[in-house]
Amino acid sequence: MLVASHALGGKAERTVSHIHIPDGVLPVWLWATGWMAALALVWIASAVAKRTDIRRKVPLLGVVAALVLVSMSSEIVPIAYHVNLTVVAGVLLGPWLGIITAFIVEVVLALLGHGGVTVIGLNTLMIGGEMVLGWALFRLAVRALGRPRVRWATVAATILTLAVTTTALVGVVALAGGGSAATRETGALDPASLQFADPFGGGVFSINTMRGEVGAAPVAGEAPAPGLSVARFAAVVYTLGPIGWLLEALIQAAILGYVARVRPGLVFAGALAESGRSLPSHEGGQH
Amino acid sequence: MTTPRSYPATGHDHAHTHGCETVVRVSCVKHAYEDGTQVDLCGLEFTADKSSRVAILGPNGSGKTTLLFHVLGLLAAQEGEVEVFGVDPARDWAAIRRRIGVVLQNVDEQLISPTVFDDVAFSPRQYGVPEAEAGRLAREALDLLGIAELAGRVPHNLSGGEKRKVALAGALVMDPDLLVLDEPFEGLDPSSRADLIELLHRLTDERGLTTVMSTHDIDTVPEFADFAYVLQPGGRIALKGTPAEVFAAADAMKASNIRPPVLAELFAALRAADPSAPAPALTVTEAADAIERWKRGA
Amino acid sequence: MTTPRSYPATGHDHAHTHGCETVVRVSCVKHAYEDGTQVDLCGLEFTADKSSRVAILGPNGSGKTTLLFHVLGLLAAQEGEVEVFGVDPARDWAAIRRRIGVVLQNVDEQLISPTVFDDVAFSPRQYGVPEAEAGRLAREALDLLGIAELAGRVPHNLSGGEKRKVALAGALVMDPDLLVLDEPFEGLDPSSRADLIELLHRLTDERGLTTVMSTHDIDTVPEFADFAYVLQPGGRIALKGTPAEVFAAADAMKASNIRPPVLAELFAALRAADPSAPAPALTVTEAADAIERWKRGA
Amino acid sequence: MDIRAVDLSSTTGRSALHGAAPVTKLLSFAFVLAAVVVQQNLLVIMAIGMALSALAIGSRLRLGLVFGLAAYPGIFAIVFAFAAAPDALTGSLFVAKAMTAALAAVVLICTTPYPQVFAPVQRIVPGVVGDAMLMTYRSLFLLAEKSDRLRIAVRLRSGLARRQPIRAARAAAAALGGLVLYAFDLSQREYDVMRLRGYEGRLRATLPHPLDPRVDAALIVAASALLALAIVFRLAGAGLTPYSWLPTAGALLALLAVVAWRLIRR
Ligand SMILES: Nc1ncnc2c1ncn2[C@@H]1O[C@H](COP(=O)(O)OP(=O)(O)OP(=O)(O)O)[C@@H](O)[C@H]1O
Ligand SMILES: Nc1ncnc2c1ncn2[C@@H]1O[C@H](COP(=O)(O)OP(=O)(O)OP(=O)(O)O)[C@@H](O)[C@H]1O
Ligand SMILES: [Mg+2]
Ligand SMILES: [Mg+2]
Repeated sequence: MLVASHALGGKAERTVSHIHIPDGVLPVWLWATGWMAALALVWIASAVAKRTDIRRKVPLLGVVAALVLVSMSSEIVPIAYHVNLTVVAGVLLGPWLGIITAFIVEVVLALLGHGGVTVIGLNTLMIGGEMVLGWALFRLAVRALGRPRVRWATVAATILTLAVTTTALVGVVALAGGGSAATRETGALDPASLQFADPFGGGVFSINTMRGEVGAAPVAGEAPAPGLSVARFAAVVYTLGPIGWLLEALIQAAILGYVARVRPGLVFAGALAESGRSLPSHEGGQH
Repeated sequence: MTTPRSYPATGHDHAHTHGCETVVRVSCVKHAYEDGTQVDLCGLEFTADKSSRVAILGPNGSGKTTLLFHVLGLLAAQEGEVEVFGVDPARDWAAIRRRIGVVLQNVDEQLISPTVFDDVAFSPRQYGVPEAEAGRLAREALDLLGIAELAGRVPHNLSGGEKRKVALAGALVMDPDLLVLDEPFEGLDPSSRADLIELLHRLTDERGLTTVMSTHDIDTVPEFADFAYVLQPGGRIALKGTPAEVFAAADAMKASNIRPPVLAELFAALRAADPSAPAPALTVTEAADAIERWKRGA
Repeated sequence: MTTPRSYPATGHDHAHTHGCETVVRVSCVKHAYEDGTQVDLCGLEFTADKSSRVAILGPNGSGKTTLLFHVLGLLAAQEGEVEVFGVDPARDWAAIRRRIGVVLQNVDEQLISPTVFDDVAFSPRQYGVPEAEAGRLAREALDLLGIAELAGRVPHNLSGGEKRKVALAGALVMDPDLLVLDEPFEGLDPSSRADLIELLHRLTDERGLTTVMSTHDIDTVPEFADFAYVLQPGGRIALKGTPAEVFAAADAMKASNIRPPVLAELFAALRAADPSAPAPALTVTEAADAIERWKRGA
Repeated sequence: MDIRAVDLSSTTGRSALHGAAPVTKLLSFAFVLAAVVVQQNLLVIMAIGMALSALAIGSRLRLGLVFGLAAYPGIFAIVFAFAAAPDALTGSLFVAKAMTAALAAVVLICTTPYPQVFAPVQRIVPGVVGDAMLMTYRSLFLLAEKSDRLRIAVRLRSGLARRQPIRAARAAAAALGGLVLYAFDLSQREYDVMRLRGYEGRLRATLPHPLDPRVDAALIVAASALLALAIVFRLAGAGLTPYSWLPTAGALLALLAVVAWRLIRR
């Protein structure tokens, strides 16, 4: 089945890192909960964001959301690999703005048909979680390793982040109670053939997990590949995932390393902390 | 399409007819950028009187944009003083912002709203002008620039010249008293340049608009400006005067790495060869007249 | 600092002394952009001979950049033919890429490395030149442009003019045979313009470099170019010839919305008033000479 | 990038659907989506899909774009169906549901400019989020262009280094680093501009008036009819199954009629 996905996946090069679950397949309670949790978080985040000068935040949010979208959907250099800038975005934005950005990104993707509208909530939690975690772990790692080792800090933070969010994904799959499928790309790894494909030639792959439908007949014998159980899915992800995480980590490390060299403040203090501009303090209530 | 090279740009006159209320004043402002680059806008004091058109000239990196950013309150004076309409723009921008229209260097990045109409209506809406009135203002500004038909378009599908006009409409929508332009001619073809100059002349005449602009396009300065300031590398304001006065100061111009306009050079060459040659004229028609007269006179 | 306005830019000569090997040829290429905009680069054939300096003129949106993109193989000819060094650049870019240096319109987007030195050394490193050699090449290119002291700086913090010089160094580092420049003078101050022109002249003379550039800066064309092509709106290549020939064709220039250089206008005005006025000269020294002679002759 | 093609389609299209009020289209989209989520009958889903296709064809959308985007989740659905579906029928249902829902979204976004889709949404989300959504639109195009140009620069300055993945990856990282920096600088400049122009919170996108209110009414009626149909079939369960070919046949006829109309009036 994964071979099939690959064969069909001429377009899969441009896929994005989030749950590809068609609308109307996940149990309603699950996606509805996801929506509510995401909306609640976005509301809290925007309330927090509003406490300080939002004029600086609105363009930054818009630009970073656009940055994530553009990097997801275009190859910068012809290596048939697109990056997923969640950790970079998290480092730039910090946790609260990260969540808002994740929400905007998911809404735009859903409108383009790239993800289901119903799973916007879950996807926001997933991507937002990656940003928040990436941000926190990066800060910790920088403190532990020192500023000169930004790249190492990024690698460590990215790998850990992806490990945790993958676990969360396994959790979602388990929660969905077998009635669902979740496909998630982790990089350049084909768990079916257990082959590490050439990331510069082929494309990006999906790791899929399937189980029989609740209340439906068991998986038919003629299915080309047997359904994976949550346990098997987890086993595959945890043994092979790290290679994909590493690749992702290296790219994000290169990017943050570059930015840290050119604009250290941006990486170490976050985009909002750096300011070469005068910030007129008392303005706004002028009417 | 009409070439306003023959437009009477006779310096002082204009400013005098409108009185000499000073709109912008920058006195010896110093700015150190984070990376240590120091820009000292000292030397002469920079002023712009009401209804005058002031051009800022200077080599790359001399601090023209830095000066304009101080006028706009985007940078706060670390030393020295900035006064625009009598207040410090970095501190009290809100008090004067309605009176100032701005078009910075990269117009693409200044169109922030999703459609042309929304972009032009941006400022009135932010200032709390009622929607109907804001719409009227936006349509008026679009008409002023002759781009009413662009209203519904999205900015990224426009050509460079169209984008510039939309940005100008957005800057003029609140009928400002002061217009600040950073290199407005960049990337425009000569006939669009001429159109833009004509428009600015019209606005000055009709509305008493004060314009401050930075430019590298020396040849348009005599056509456009009443006054010119010349910065030297490092920011020193070395020279001020009408375009004719400024371009006559060959030495100071050289210190600022500025080559005078072609006609100024031509007259300098003529004078070098023959001291009886006429005084420099900076527009084509004036120059042709002067040469004709000189020839006949001889 | 020296103003090369008096540089002999006497068209044909140059091309002839180097033989007439054609480096670039674009024959009636048509391109339809996704949104339906049609650019038909037909009319005359565009060619650039070895060691010639060719300028492409035309109003905004006439297709100058489109033409250059075809030369660089960034757009594939949907109709018509493009040949650079005898091959189709869209198909065989790899075969000719080392022979071509490019600086596109917005230099900001061409500086891809974290320091100036790394950026200039980018191409040699990508081509697998050993590190020591790549470093030497980069230093040479920096010296050539007189910006050795910028080597350690971060490109993003430079001024516009400095960025352009860095981009040029990056384009010249592999010692190309063909240099393609899209509006290289935009945002440069006049003296940097003059320096750049001088540098290009030197490279042409010393290394036999062929240069193709698009520009809006009409006044530099006579100084710089051996040949000029004029595009009309829609892309038609309407005019070719030496700058003097091209600027003499007033009607065609008008159709392309191009205002002739100041000196051409001055001579036109002189002739209108007095038919005995001399033939147009396009550089300041020539013009001064011509006027002097005319006056004495009269 | 597809986003540009989609934007072009929505901002330059001139069909009746393009002219309908954004709110109407959003509501209709919600109804159709609900119908797809609710429905378990393959034939009914196919009817909805065909109705949407008829709409796309009738509105002269670029079919390659629309169906390409809509097929995209279909790929994942096929994978899902292969593994999880107990039988071919259920498998097809998954695929049909995914593609129909995506088709609805794509038809919406290809006929409604992004700012207009977000303008109504903006009115119900917190200010920061709504404004950021509108800012994302402009930034998307600025960054997409920037990323294109960076790619061009890398190509011109090093060629396509497919055979040297390490070097290519290094260049890619540098280009992306440059993109991140540019993005940040862009946000700073946008901030400056917004400050200069008096930003006080709340960007606004004008909602156009519907060209023809009858189109809006028809849209809403049709979408609610689809939803009602879906609910009825779901509630009635097996009882109505023998008749489920009816909506499909109806939609097919409509589709054929639209195709014929398009062929005649090119
Ligand atoms: N954000 C910045 N950080 C560091 N240095 C800066 C910054 N902006 C400008 N500079 C430096 O300050 C000096 C003045 O720059 P400014 O942009 O004001 O020059 P300019 O006269 O506008 O030049 P140009 O004609 O190239 O636009 C230059 O040396 C420039 O390198
Ligand atoms: N990517 C694009 N998509 C659609 N149309 C385009 C694109 N690039 C250019 N065009 C259009 O093609 C025509 C020629 O554009 P081009 O950029 O070649 O003009 P130009 O002569 O370089 O203009 P300028 O002097 O403003 O740089 C213009 O009408 C322009 O709007
Ligand atoms: Mg500047
Ligand atoms: Mg161009």
